[in-house]
Amino acid sequence: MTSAVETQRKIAPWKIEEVNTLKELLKSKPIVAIIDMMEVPARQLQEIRDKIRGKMILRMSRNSLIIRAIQELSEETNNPEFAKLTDYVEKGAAILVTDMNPFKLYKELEASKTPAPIKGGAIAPCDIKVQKGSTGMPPGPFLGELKSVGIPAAIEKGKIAIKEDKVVVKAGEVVSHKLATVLSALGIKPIKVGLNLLAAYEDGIIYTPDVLKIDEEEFISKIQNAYMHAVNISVNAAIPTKDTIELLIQKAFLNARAVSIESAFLTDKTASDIIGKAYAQMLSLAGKLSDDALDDELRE
Amino acid sequence: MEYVYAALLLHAAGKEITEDAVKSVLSAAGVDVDDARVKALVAALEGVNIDEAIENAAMPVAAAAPA
Amino acid sequence: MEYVYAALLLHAAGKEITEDAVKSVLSAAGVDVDDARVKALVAALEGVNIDEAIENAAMPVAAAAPA
Amino acid sequence: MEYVYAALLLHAAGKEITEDAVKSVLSAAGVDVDDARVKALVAALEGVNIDEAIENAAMPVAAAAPA
Amino acid sequence: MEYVYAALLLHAAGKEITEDAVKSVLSAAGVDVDDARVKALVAALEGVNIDEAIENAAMPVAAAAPA
Amino acid sequence: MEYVYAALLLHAAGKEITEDAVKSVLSAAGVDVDDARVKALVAALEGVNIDEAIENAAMPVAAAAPA
Amino acid sequence: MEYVYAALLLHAAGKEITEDAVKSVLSAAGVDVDDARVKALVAALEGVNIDEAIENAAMPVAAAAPA
Repeated sequence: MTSAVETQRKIAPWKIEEVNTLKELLKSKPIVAIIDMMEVPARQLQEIRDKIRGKMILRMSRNSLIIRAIQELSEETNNPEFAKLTDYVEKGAAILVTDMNPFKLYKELEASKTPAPIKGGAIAPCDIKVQKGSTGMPPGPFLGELKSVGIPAAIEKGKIAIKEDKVVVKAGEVVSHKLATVLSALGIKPIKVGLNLLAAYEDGIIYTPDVLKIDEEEFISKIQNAYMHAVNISVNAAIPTKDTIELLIQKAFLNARAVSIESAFLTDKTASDIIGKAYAQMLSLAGKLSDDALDDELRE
Repeated sequence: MEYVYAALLLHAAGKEITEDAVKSVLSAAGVDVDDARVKALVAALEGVNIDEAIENAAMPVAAAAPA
Repeated sequence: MEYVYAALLLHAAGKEITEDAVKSVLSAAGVDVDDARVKALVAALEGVNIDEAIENAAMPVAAAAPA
Repeated sequence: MEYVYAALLLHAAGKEITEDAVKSVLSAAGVDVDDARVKALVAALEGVNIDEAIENAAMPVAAAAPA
Repeated sequence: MEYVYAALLLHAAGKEITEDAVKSVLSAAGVDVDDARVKALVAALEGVNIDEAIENAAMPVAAAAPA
Repeated sequence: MEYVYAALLLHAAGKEITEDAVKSVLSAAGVDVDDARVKALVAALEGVNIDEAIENAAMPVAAAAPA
Repeated sequence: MEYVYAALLLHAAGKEITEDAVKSVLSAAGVDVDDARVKALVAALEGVNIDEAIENAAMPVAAAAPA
């Protein structure tokens, strides 16, 4: 938002150029995303850039300039929805434009993230655990450090070893700086870093991570439930379909079989079952009697 | 099994399972009806709770045959 | 389920499962026959081996592999 | 099941399962014998190999409690 | 086994399982009755819950393997 | 199964399952609608508690304890 | 569940599950279509094979706990 004061101040040429460059970028592809790059170490960033080359264009810039570019473009194209992207510009923001739909984009960005150590002061995204066993480190001050963060440790076979599996911090809790150092020294990388999607715009709609996150397992489960519902009602309501006609026949048959056996009304298909049932009942009763009441055959 | 199906048909249709009803149904199917069998069917079904029997009808499943 | 019972009744009696046959049986049972349902059932049964279907119901199905 | 028990009793005793035999046994047990049911039973048992049916039943399987 | 069937038969018929009753049934079946066995049977049945025994009877899992 | 899914869709959407509604949905899906099948579907569902019908397992299975 | 039913309807009818197809079907069912949800559905299907999911669906039976 430009105030009256700002417009009177002279704006540095490079800034104007940057805003124009950004605007061109924003116009160039149908999907525009705001990315947070603050967490990414340089080497990893290069790896990620290699992965996404050709599929997306990423440009870091000052948040204020990004916001200005978005607003100006929104006004120029009379697209107020687009301007809402500015709500998501924060931290180490960058603009990403691509042809990929927001869901695919989210999936790819998540897939390009790599494990990294957690920093002191950060919130644990999940329970972080250390495992029992040797740390491989020779005896030294590290032993004390482990103990000072509550990890039971001792010297075993000449190396510092952790005595038992332990959850050192629970999801949602803050990781202390001391703990972060220890975890890092242990080679524990509990978080994933990479390009963090803050919001994506496509065709008048803004998508946020919660909407874009597709839980495939849950989805498969839903499909299976829907299918089961269809099969169930098809058979229960006797709605014949190609997929369920056999099941329907079987159910009708099994019902008839059950009634036949229950009523001891012998039919060609159930005579054996009924005889078998009577025999089994006889055996069961015989099993409760003492030997002298039984004949030789039954005594076994 | 046609005698039993006749009974279940009547039951599903909410009709009483009488000898006449069963005979009608079987004749309509072109069956050469054995009156004694119809009688036996109706007698055997007396006191049988068909809905319960059907509810307990299950597909037999055997644990995989032991090696 | 009465429509299915009617069809299986005819099958058990060795008769052909035609729309007319099914209608006869159901009418004899006092059912207010829905022609569309008869049609749909008879059509769905075309090409289906009822005996096989029934055999598969009677055979024990192997449960998941033993531990 | 009393009609079936009567038949299996005769079978276990090595006697022929005739309508008269079944009637005798049932009457002796004080059952109000339904001739049609006896007839149907004996007719249904014709051609059934009782020993085979018993052998197949001899596989011990615990009754399953429905979930 | 015929002795046990006799007991089941009387039970199914709702009759008391006495030595005389069992002897009647077995005689009617043409069995050469062993009085001592009948005595032992009736004694052994005292306190036995026949309905429970019947309910816990192992059910045949499937129809005998189709031909 | 598309006819059944059409019905389930309407039900999930809180709409009445009428012949017209089903036809609309199927046509929108590009299906060459068979009017008789639609009729049969709607008739079969009359009076049926759909929520119950979709949850009740089509076929209960009695697992046998391993031998 | 209506979005999933719509997808399965199209699948059962042998039609491609596109955003437009899903929207059509849902609109015809009187659903107030959420475009983002349609997109999410189609995107999710990119990684999921419906036939496989269905094949791995539990047998259309409810297994009863073995004794």
